Formats: sequence, C-alpha cells, structure tokens
Amino acid sequence: MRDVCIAGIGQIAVGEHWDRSLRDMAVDAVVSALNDAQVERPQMLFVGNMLSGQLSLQENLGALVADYAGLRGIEAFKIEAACASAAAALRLAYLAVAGGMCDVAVACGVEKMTESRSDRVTTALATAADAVYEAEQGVSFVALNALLMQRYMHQYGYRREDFGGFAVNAHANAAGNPWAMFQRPITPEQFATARLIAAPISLLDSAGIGDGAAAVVVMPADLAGQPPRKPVRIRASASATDAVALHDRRDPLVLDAAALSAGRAYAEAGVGPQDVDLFELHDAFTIMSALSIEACGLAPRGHGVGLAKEGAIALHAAHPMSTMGGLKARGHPVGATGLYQVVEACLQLRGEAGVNQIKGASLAMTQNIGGSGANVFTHILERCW
Amino acid sequence: MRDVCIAGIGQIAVGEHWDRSLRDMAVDAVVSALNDAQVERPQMLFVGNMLSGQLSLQENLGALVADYAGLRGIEAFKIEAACASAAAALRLAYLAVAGGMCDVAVACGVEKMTESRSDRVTTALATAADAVYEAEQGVSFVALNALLMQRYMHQYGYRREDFGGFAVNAHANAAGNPWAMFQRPITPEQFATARLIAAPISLLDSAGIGDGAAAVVVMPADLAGQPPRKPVRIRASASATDAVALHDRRDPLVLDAAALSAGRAYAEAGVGPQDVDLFELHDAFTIMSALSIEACGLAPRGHGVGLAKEGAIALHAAHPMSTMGGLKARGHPVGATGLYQVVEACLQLRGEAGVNQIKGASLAMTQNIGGSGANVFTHILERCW
Amino acid sequence: MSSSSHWRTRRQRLALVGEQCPHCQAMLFPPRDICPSCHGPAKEPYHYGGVGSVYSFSEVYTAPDAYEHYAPYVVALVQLEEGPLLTAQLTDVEPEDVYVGMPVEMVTRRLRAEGPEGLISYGYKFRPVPERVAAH
Amino acid sequence: MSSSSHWRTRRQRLALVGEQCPHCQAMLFPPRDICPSCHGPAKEPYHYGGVGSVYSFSEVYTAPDAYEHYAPYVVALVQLEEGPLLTAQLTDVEPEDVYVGMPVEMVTRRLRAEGPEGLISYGYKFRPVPERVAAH
Ligand SMILES: [Zn+2]
Ligand SMILES: [Zn+2]
Repeated sequence: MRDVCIAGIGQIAVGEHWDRSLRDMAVDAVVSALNDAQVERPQMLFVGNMLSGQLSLQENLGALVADYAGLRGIEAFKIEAACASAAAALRLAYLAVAGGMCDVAVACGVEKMTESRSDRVTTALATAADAVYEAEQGVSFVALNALLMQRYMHQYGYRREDFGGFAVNAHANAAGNPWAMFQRPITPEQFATARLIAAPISLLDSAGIGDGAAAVVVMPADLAGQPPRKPVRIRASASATDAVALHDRRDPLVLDAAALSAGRAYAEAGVGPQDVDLFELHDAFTIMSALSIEACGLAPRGHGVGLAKEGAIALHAAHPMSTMGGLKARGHPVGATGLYQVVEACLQLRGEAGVNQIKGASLAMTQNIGGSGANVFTHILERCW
Repeated sequence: MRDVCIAGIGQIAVGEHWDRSLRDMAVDAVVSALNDAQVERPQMLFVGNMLSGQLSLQENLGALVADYAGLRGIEAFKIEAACASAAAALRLAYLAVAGGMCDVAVACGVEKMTESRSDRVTTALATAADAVYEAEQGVSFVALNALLMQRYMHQYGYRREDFGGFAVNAHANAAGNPWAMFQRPITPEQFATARLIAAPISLLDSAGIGDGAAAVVVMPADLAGQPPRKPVRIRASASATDAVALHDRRDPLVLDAAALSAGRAYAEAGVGPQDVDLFELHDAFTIMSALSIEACGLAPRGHGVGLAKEGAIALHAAHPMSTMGGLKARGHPVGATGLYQVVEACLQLRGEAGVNQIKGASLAMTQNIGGSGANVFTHILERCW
Repeated sequence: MSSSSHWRTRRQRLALVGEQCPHCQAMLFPPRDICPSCHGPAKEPYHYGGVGSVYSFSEVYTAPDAYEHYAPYVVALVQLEEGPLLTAQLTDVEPEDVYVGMPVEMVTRRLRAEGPEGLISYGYKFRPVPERVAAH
Repeated sequence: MSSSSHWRTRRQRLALVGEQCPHCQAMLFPPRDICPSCHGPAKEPYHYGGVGSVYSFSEVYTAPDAYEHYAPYVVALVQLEEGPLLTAQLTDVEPEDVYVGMPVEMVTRRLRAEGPEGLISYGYKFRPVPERVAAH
C-alpha cells in the first residue's frame, strides 16, 4: 500500500450555471485539477454524481466526462452514494492508486440541480431514502432530517435557535470564499425567524442546492512531486454504511456509519479528533452537523449543538468547521459536495484559503454523508511539505 | 498486486419477478454468492445498477443492499456504466482485492425492469446515450444499434438474415440454462420474419429485458482456497472508454473501447483471442456481437457476422459464445448483465454448466459493453485447480 | 410505485404484518429476509397491533411529486408498542396538537394518486388513539 | 430538456454552429470545449452549411416518452459535407425512399412537445435536397 497524495485540485463556483451543462461543468473541474497537478492524462476517472439520470436523463457519465475532457480511452466509472457520491469517488481513486493499480486517477463530483422544477428535485433527492418505506409515505429528504431534529430537541432539551451557530458560522466563512453560492453573513435573528420548510427545519437550517463540480488528481506520494506543486497527503480514507431508513437504525440519533468511518480513519492516520486543525463536516442540515460532531468524537451525545453555540467552530477557535462556508453557504450540489469539502481542505493545507486561511493548518478532516447517515466517507488530509 | 480469484457465485433466474423487489433480488444473489464461497462477511460491496433511480426511485443502493443482506456497516458503493455497470462493479472489486486494500469484496449487479411502462423503460435506457445530441433527437437505444446495423449491412454487403446465427445459437444454448429467460430454441425462419422494432433490428436481434441479479465473491488467490470450493482466477481485468455518441466516434463501425479493453486484457493475461475456450460477449443486439468479435480480434473487420453464419460460435465449435444463452436468450437485466456473463463463465470453468458444459474449458473471456460502445469491460477467467 | 410493488407490500401496508426473528426474537418492521440483529433468515410473520406512540414528527410544507396536493401534512416516526419504529403520516389531527409521545393507532388511508399510471396508493397512516382524543 | 439546456444549445440546434479546431483544423459538430483530436481548447465557432448525406438510418416504431406521438419516424446519422457526423431525424420523406448516401439538407422543426413543462423543443431535422427529390 503506497502513500497517496492529492496532486491537484479544481472547482467551479457553486451557483446557477444556466450557461454550462452538466458535462461542461465536470470538464471545467477535471481540466483545472489536471492543470493544477501539471498532469496531461490520468489512467482512471471516477465521477461522483447522484441525480443526472433522473434530472438530466443522462447516465454513462464516466465515459461522457472522460470524452469531453479530452481523455477518450481512459478507464471511467460513475459512482453513486447519494449525497456522498463525490467522496465515494475519491475513496475509489484512492484505492486504485494506493493499491498500485494506477498512478494517476482523477476523482470528480458533479451535479446539475437548478434547471429542474423544484418538485422534481424534491422527488429525486428522496431517492436517497428508502423508496418503499420512507419516500412512499410522502416523506421528503428534508422531512427525514426534521424528524431527527425534532427528536434531538425533545430528547436533549434544545430549541430551534440553539442550532443557529452552525448556519451563522457557515455564512460568515462563505463571505470569504469566491466559489461560494451565498457570500454574505446572516445573523442569529435571521436564523430564528427563517421560513420553515419542514418543521422544525427552516431555510437557514438547510444547505442551498446549486450546480457545481469539483475534482482532485490522486497520485502516489513519490510521483506527486514537491513545491511549486503542493501535494496534500491522504493520511486516511475510510467509509462505512448503516441502514438507509431512519426507522431501521439502532438509534436514529446516533450516526453509526459516521462513527465507524471516523473511527477507521483515526486508526489509519494514528490521530484523534483533537488533532485535527479543521473539519469540513456534512452540514446539509444543522442537525446533521450536530450528529456528525458527536459521531466523530468531538462532543458527547447531545452536546454537538453546544460547540456551535459556544463559538468553538469559528475560523480561529478550537475546532474550525465549514471553513469555506460548508454545504450550508458554499452551496450543496449533492453529488459534488464531497469533493468541494476536499478541495477546500486542500486550500487550507496549501495556505491558499485567502482571508479564511487558518494559520498553520496541517491536518484536516472531511466527512461526506450519503442519505440521512446511510453511507459515510471520512478522509484525513495532511500538509506534507 | 495479488492474484485474485472468484471464490463464489450467485444468480437468480432472469425473468419477471413481480414477487421480488429490487433489494430482494440483489440480496438473493449476494447471499448465494457468499454461501457458495463459504464467507460470512465481506469488507466491501460494489453494486452495479443502471436504472433504479429512474425506474424505482431508489438510489443509495450500496447501503440499501448491504443492509438488507445482513451486512450493515461494511463499505458499499453503487457503480454505473450503463449496460456495463455490473462488470464495472467487478472491475472495482478486483482493484480493491488485487491492490491489497481488502480481502473479501462482493460485486453484485441488479436490475428491475419489468414493472415499469415500456415507454419509461425506453426513455431510461436512452440515458446510456448522449442526452442532448442523441436522445433529444428521438433516437432510442435500439435505434442507435439499428443505425450501426444498417451501415454495417450497407458497407459490407450483408442482409438482415445473415445476423440470425447469433440469435439462433443463443436460444439453443439458453434451452440448457435453468436461469435463462427464454429456454427455447428459435429457427432461422423465425429470425427472418420477426417483427421489426427499429429497422433493420427486429425483436429477435435484441436481447430480452428482464429482472435479475447476479453476484460474485472476490478474494486473493491464497485465501480463496481449494476444492470443494472451486475458485476461478481472474487472469485479466481491463476497461476502456470511447465517445458516448455514435456520431462522435472515430468510425462508428469500430468499437475502439472494446478493442482497447480486450487488448489490455490479452496483454495482462499473456494470451491471445485464439486461446480462449469460450467468449461471453455482449450480444444485446446481433450487430453488437459482430462488432465485439471484430474488436476482440476473433474476425477481421466486416467478417464478425461470418463466424455466426458458419456455426463457429456453437457450443462445441471453435469459438463457443453465449454459452448459457447470452444477453439475447438468458435475458438482459441491463445493470446486472455483466455479472451474469461472469457467473456463467465460472459455471463453465467449474464444470457446472450442465448440458451446456464445454469439455475441458479452462480459459474464458467476458465482455460487457456500456452504451453503444462507450465503456467496455473485458475479463479473462481461468480454471485454477 | 408500481402495481407489483403494491402487491408485494400489501400485507405490511394494509395489515402491518412484519416479522419476529425466530432465532433472536428481534421484532422487525418492515419485514426483511435477513435479521439485522443475528443475520439469520427472518421469515416468521408477525401481525403488529397497530398501536404506538409518536417518536418524532414534522410538518411538511414542500412535498415531493404527487404529494403536493396533500401538503402541508404531518409525517412521523411512530414507535409501535411491540418495539419497531416506522415512518408514516399522521392523520385526523391538527399539526399543532402533535407531540412526542402522543399515543396513535394505525388506519388505512390513501397515500396519493399516481398521475400517469392512475394507480392509487393505499397504506398505513396513524391517528391519535380515539379515547385519548376524547379525553383531551 | 430544460429551458436552460434549450438556451445553451440554441446556436447548434437552430443554426448548426459547431467548431473548427484552431490548432489541428478538426471539424467539430456538436461543439465541445476540448478538441478530441489534439486536446487543445476548441472554441472557434464554425457555421456548417447544413448539407450532407445519409450515413445510416433507421425507422423507429417504439419511441421514447414524448416522441410516441410522432412514431414511426426515421432517424439517421447524417454526414455533413464538411465532415462531421450528426444524429437527427429525417423529415418530408417516405421511409421506403431513404437510402445510404441520400443527399439531405437541414431544416428546423419541432422535435417534441414536453408534457409537464409545456416546453416545445425545436431543432434540426434533415430532408432530401429538393433538386434531387424533383429529379427522383
Ligand atoms: Zn435474529
Ligand atoms: Zn484540434
């Protein structure tokens, strides 16, 4: 098993790209990652995507993106793991390179969400849940998270407003990220009075969906080179699954798969939660942030919300999170999100995070969650020069 | 890089399984492969599937199948490469095991096609093509193959009836396969007079779609054991891509990706096309058989059809193909097909192919084609005990 | 949902038939082939009584295709008195009266009318247990 | 196809605007950002003349959603005289009169009416070159 690095990164701004198609956006991200890595031609391409079959009537994305990126002939795969599709693509690129099966792999995540009617998007997102026993009951994906949040509030005695810290922090950080969808701060008052979309979840608990694409080039450490290239080492790559349906979980308020995958990642990297300088967590909903923090060992059960309330997740506090805006404010193109997290962590480790730079950041963790906790991917990344 | 074996196989009969859901079928195949390999719990599951998001409103299949198979917690991925999704899943299971990243991986392919209206299935299958420049023109997936067949007939001077040998052979072999959808022979006369669905393609040029699931357990050779287990060695695993749209190909009548992936497989295995005892080819349409045969070096350009006409592909002839009925007559549950091919090749190599057994079969090749040639996976399998 | 899917799930949707694992006695709803607790085959049907309480709930304002007509509506995780959680809509209740722990019972209702296939989907919903409602 | 996709592809669909690669002179239709021949950036628009010949064709009897209304219809690979192949329907011709090599020219026609969004899709189709039809 070889040491593996991220040798190049690429992303496009998250937003409403009505002038760029699904394939155009993916090509933009792939080409900019290859340029950044100064590599001409990878051997393998892993495309993370969740919705293109349903919303754009386009499958076969592996071959399509490879061809349009000028890479006709290489091996290519489309990987789907709901909102964790992009991190799943990275995990497989990592496997291929770490196992010595190829020397240059690209992982790309892409999603086109803004050109479909909102009810179609709502239906398509619900395919992350159990179609027969959840979606068929009229439960949207937002509603599943609302069920978690309501129970969490009841069980641990929180109010809606207590979750505001996650959203306020994300928006504050997005203001410094030129690739973010919502580059403006919000106030706790705005959070408290935001319109409910599935009570107790409001618009400001929820990540904004958008179009986007992000990509990384994965290479063995000995080929990834040195500065001016700035390779970022993948210290750990891990994943784990849980039941898809909330009602099938051991305990809906415990993200077993997140705990398992984080635990595997810590073991592989030989570090603990306190060693991480920044954490790009899956803040698709504020409740997911709380549960992810608890599963990763950064707070005891029922105390995940506390970290945000106390300001401990701010850029220069003890546990910086969502440092470039997170899913909440950078925007959440679902099948691409996991690689936005990784690209952002790389920017921090490379010292290229601009006004959001965390001084001396050397170890970053990213966690990408598919469904309401069904398939979870954790990566630990390290500055290595 | 380790030697890798298929340590267990599982399949359900292809057909109209109105009493079994998508997840039930996948679980049946996975469990029977695990039982066959005498393994309790794999570390990784790769689920090949093309259509469940569109037809069953179910994504997140990796986690769903893992959970329902009693494997909650393991790593799981859904892989899509159009009709080559299942072989793509095997390719990745192979990468994970050969690279030493895990010791037991399961590749499973599953598709549920018979419970949707036929126009929805037609639309969903067209997502294998270029959505903007092919499907948007009203070109169905069958029509794309019809364009190839018409041109082939024109360029090389064949008639429709010349393609009948592929279908007649497939149906003859399916009669001996209890898992096949159409267990009855057809005559050249029936072929010649079959109803056209997109001229010159008739019902009998086309593989019948069905519900199905097939799975294999992949392990390192040194752990896969010996008889009574009958491990089958993966001598080569290779893939390659081409343009998705026919009109973007270098030459529509040459399957560059099939040639590339077969070439890579031959090189890896150190064998040539003449060394293969049987070839499970992607006979979704008779024209695909001809082009695949040519791309794999079994006949010169324009002569692929000749092999079928001359009877050279029959069970006990020089180049046995579709030995258990092929896509044509075993049935074609698109995202599962690639693993049916592999399971059938294993049956032959294990000496378990019943009345269809090819005496002394020791080397088999399978080729699974996604789209009309966009993403092609070739595996070479060997009896190793 | 296709008509065969309706047919396959009719017992669980209309009569709340799940399973009790014959090996480890785990109570399972929805039914499945393999027990998630002991990994044994779990094919022993168990007819749930249909009484339980609200484990969590949400009022949905933005509904998926084919449910928009019914929005807003209340969805819930219901804990059956035999143990399992399930996901269902609440009915015959004002959203503001729902609370965690509220006793509920199963009723059969129309879930939605499917557009193109004209197939109407029936299944379980839950309503407040009448005695409690009367005493409220 | 969404309205933004219509907007994005209007030039190629309505005016057959593709590209000629400025680096290797490859003729490209449909347009793309990266030349598949030389891998250079290919953003030089080229306005194709719309004349070509039938490279292959098929008559479709079983059509996808939203096209059923038009079936049977003839689809073709058309080779433009400048070189590229494209996929399009043939129109204003009897299916039995179509042959490989038949000269055709581009016209703008309705491709289909989209149900739920009410969006009508226009694009290129090809018809026999009139002079030839007259001489036929
Ligand atoms: Zn049990
Ligand atoms: Zn060029």
